Amino acid sequence: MEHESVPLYWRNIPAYYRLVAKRCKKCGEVYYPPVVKCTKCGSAELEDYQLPHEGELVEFTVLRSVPTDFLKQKPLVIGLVKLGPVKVLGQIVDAMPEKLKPGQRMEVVFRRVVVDGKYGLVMYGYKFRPRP
Amino acid sequence: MEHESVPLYWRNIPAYYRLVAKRCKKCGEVYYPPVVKCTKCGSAELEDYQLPHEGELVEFTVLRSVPTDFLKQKPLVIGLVKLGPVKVLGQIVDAMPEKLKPGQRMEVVFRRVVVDGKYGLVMYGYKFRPRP
Amino acid sequence: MQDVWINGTAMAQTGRHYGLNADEMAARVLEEALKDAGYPEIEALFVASATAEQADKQQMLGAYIASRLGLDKIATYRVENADGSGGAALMAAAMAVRSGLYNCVGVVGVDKPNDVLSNQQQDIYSTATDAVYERYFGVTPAAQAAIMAKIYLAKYEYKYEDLALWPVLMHKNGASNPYAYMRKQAKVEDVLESELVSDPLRLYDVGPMADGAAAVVLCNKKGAAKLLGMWTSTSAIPFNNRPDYDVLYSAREAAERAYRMAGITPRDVATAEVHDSYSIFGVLAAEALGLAPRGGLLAALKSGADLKVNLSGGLKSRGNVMGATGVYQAVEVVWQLMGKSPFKRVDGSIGVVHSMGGVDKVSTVMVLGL
Amino acid sequence: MQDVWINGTAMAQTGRHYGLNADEMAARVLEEALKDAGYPEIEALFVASATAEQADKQQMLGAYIASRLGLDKIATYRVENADGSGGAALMAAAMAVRSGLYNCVGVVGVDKPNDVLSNQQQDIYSTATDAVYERYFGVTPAAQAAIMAKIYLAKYEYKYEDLALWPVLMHKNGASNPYAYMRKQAKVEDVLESELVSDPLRLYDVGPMADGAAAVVLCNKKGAAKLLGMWTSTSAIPFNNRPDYDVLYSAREAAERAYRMAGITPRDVATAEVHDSYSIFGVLAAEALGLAPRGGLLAALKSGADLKVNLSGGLKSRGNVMGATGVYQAVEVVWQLMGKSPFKRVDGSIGVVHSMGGVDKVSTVMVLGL
Ligand SMILES: [Zn+2]
Ligand SMILES: [Zn+2]
Repeated sequence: MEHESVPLYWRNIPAYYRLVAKRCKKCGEVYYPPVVKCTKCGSAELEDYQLPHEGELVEFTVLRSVPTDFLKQKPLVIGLVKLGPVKVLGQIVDAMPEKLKPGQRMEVVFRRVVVDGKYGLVMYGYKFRPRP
Repeated sequence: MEHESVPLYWRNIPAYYRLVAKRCKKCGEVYYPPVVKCTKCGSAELEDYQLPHEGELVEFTVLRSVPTDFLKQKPLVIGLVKLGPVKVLGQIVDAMPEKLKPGQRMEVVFRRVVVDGKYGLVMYGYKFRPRP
Repeated sequence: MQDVWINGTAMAQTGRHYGLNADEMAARVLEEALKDAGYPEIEALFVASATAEQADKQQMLGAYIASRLGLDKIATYRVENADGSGGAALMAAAMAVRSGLYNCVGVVGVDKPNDVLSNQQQDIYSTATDAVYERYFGVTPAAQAAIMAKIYLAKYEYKYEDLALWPVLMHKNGASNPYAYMRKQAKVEDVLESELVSDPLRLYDVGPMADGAAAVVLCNKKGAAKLLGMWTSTSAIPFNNRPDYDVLYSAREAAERAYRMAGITPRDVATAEVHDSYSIFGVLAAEALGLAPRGGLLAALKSGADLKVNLSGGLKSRGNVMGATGVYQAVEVVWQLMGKSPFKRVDGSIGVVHSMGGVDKVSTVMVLGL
Repeated sequence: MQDVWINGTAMAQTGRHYGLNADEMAARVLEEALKDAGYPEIEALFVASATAEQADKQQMLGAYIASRLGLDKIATYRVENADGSGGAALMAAAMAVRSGLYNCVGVVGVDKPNDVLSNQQQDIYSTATDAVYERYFGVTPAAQAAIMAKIYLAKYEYKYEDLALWPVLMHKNGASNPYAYMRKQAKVEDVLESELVSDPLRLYDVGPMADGAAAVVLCNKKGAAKLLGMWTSTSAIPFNNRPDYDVLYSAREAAERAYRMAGITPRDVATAEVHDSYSIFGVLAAEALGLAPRGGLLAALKSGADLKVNLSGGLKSRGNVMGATGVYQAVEVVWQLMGKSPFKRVDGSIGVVHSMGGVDKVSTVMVLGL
């Protein structure tokens, strides 16, 4: 797969680099991915909300059949991590899968996600690792 | 655009290399692109039909804004050529566009159409040129 | 059989929206249309998009738009007929309401062609042509439009300068549409001096691709405008074997059927928005809709006739918002009929939308009335 | 409101069809379904395809299928909800007939995933996930299915060996379906020894992608089977924020609504075809359809219950024909109800189809009766 869209990457950098979610100013509900309107109370007043960088592993899997861009990184450990009010799905790094277990403490790190073969664009984003 | 599908190219080689159309065995109607069923008489009995390799230019244009795979060949001369019972749309080569005119005699030649950048696959097909 | 009404409308300014994901852009506009309709409960969402899959690598876009608005449990469907997706989605949505299954549904058209480079836009646009017999050889819709333009101009003995009147009119119309992409007037000389894209067509003959999103809410209860007639028709004839190149078969058939359903004639049409992805298609579409006799539209323009066609500026000036185009057209026609600011009220109560996918492959025509 | 009947059905053997273009493959099967229906005049064609754009670089596929059969002037619409496109197209088509606009319409599902390499298939399949928040990071439907499987197995205290009973049943069912891709029986050991795809899921838990095309003709006049109920529902909850991972919300809601419309309960269901792109989804879908209590399907399998689910072999054995899947399922259910050779007649007159796009994003459930 070509990651052809530079604008698509660029506009999502706040989420990818800083894990910025949205919080409803009225009822406090937090959304990640962000919403256009609070789905709980209907308010359109949403503010940026910085997700915590530490949390707890909910569940994970070791993915061995990966898309083209990830062939060199195979296998990928994909984990669901609870970060404050929401859960986030992403890659787990610096971990031996056989030692991971639900409930353990995790932290957010920033890493290279993919290198676009055609334009040489290096794209970054959050990943998770076990807290030392 | 990646010409990713090798099977798609491969299965259309009879058309691309030999300009094979379909003819209804019952009413004689010729189809290019081929049909699954004669749209004139409804018969499903269709046979391969070799289009003639000489014909007449109906109309043409010089296309200057081209898809990615054709950037190096820009501009493309795209022409509509009457070949026996049907017309065929394709590239015109070996011609000065300012000297082309509707009604002139054309002939079919076989040329490289596109080189797939990713797999280095060279794909061929018919093109047209003015008959000397 | 239920009547279908347009209860809410909204559109975003067309252009370059580098800061918004496609689902967010669509969700914002849909939210506006829902607000305009008084927040009825919608039970389904029909999404028109021509580039979501190829430019944004997103399938099933409706589900993600629903997520951004928390529209849980509703039905979502993406409808794709290339740049005619908007008309197709409107048709599918209108039939859904007529079927009695849903009381209210949303239709949102969204495309972000500027998420990719301009050559990649050509790549994607070319996927509307036959992948095996046309696109493979480098054929694009522009090349096909150019050949049709050459044949049309020769057959009816027009000069290219006559065709140039179309983009001039479009720029004039679009100059007063704040939602349009190209909001400046143009002169015939500007057109003649613009670069050749595929002769005889020049840059001014081509609707520039623009990001955009537009939405309508269709219900079985009275709203701003009523859907009086609608039809979709495909021309199954391959481009290379068309008997005629100076007519849009799909548009002509769809218009005839939609007019018959609405019980109107072309004389009743107070405003029409047609799919002029290339100026020649604007001319041929207007003729197919009966707004001028065959071969006669450029003569009408030359004689200074006051044509109420593409008051929005059309694809040339409003922008070619790809699959969103048909939904924009529906919103524009409703606003023109209502005289909703910033649009001036047209002199009449019936408007027509023509949405087309590819080069005369599939057209949808809708007749809207106050 | 018109009743909707299935007047004609056809399907192609699934597998690798390297010799046929997608439009040709679809046209051949559609022609068979039209023949089966006695060649009624169809006024519209709804095309379900998930890979036409990305694998074959073809938009507006319906127009090209119409060309291959000379179906000039009909309406064509492509409907895309990723691998749930089949159900979505059937819904849109059924609503079109119910609307009274058309008397008869065709629905054809076609996909040729084998037109691209297996890694590219993963690329395309991943476009059903959220492009920005999931696919970007390498997340695939398989990874999400795996996480759901882990949670389900842990919550209901099953072992992986219990889940392995699903693919064993699918291979048993598919062995007698000549249209299936994988027509051999499998033992639990085969499943346990197959390679890990995304733990706990192994190769046998994954429906292999196959080329395929299937078609039905829907009319407002009596035919082989009647559409008794239908509903489409989207789960707007992002995967990462699901309250529960052991339920398919979209399937549960669609089933409840479709059953209510048909006036049936799960007990009335003589046969069901569900979207088991991964074995865990087969389990969860069967539970969502009420064929077993929540968390109880594997217990039923273990106790040797005679479940009439995926008698075709499901996506595991018939193959994952992507957007064509829902149309295959409809044909299979009709043939099972009729006892049309080579399918054995089931003991009852009501069957259910569950078509799903992505990981519990959009489900369509249809209830069919003789
Ligand atoms: Zn709130
Ligand atoms: Zn014949």
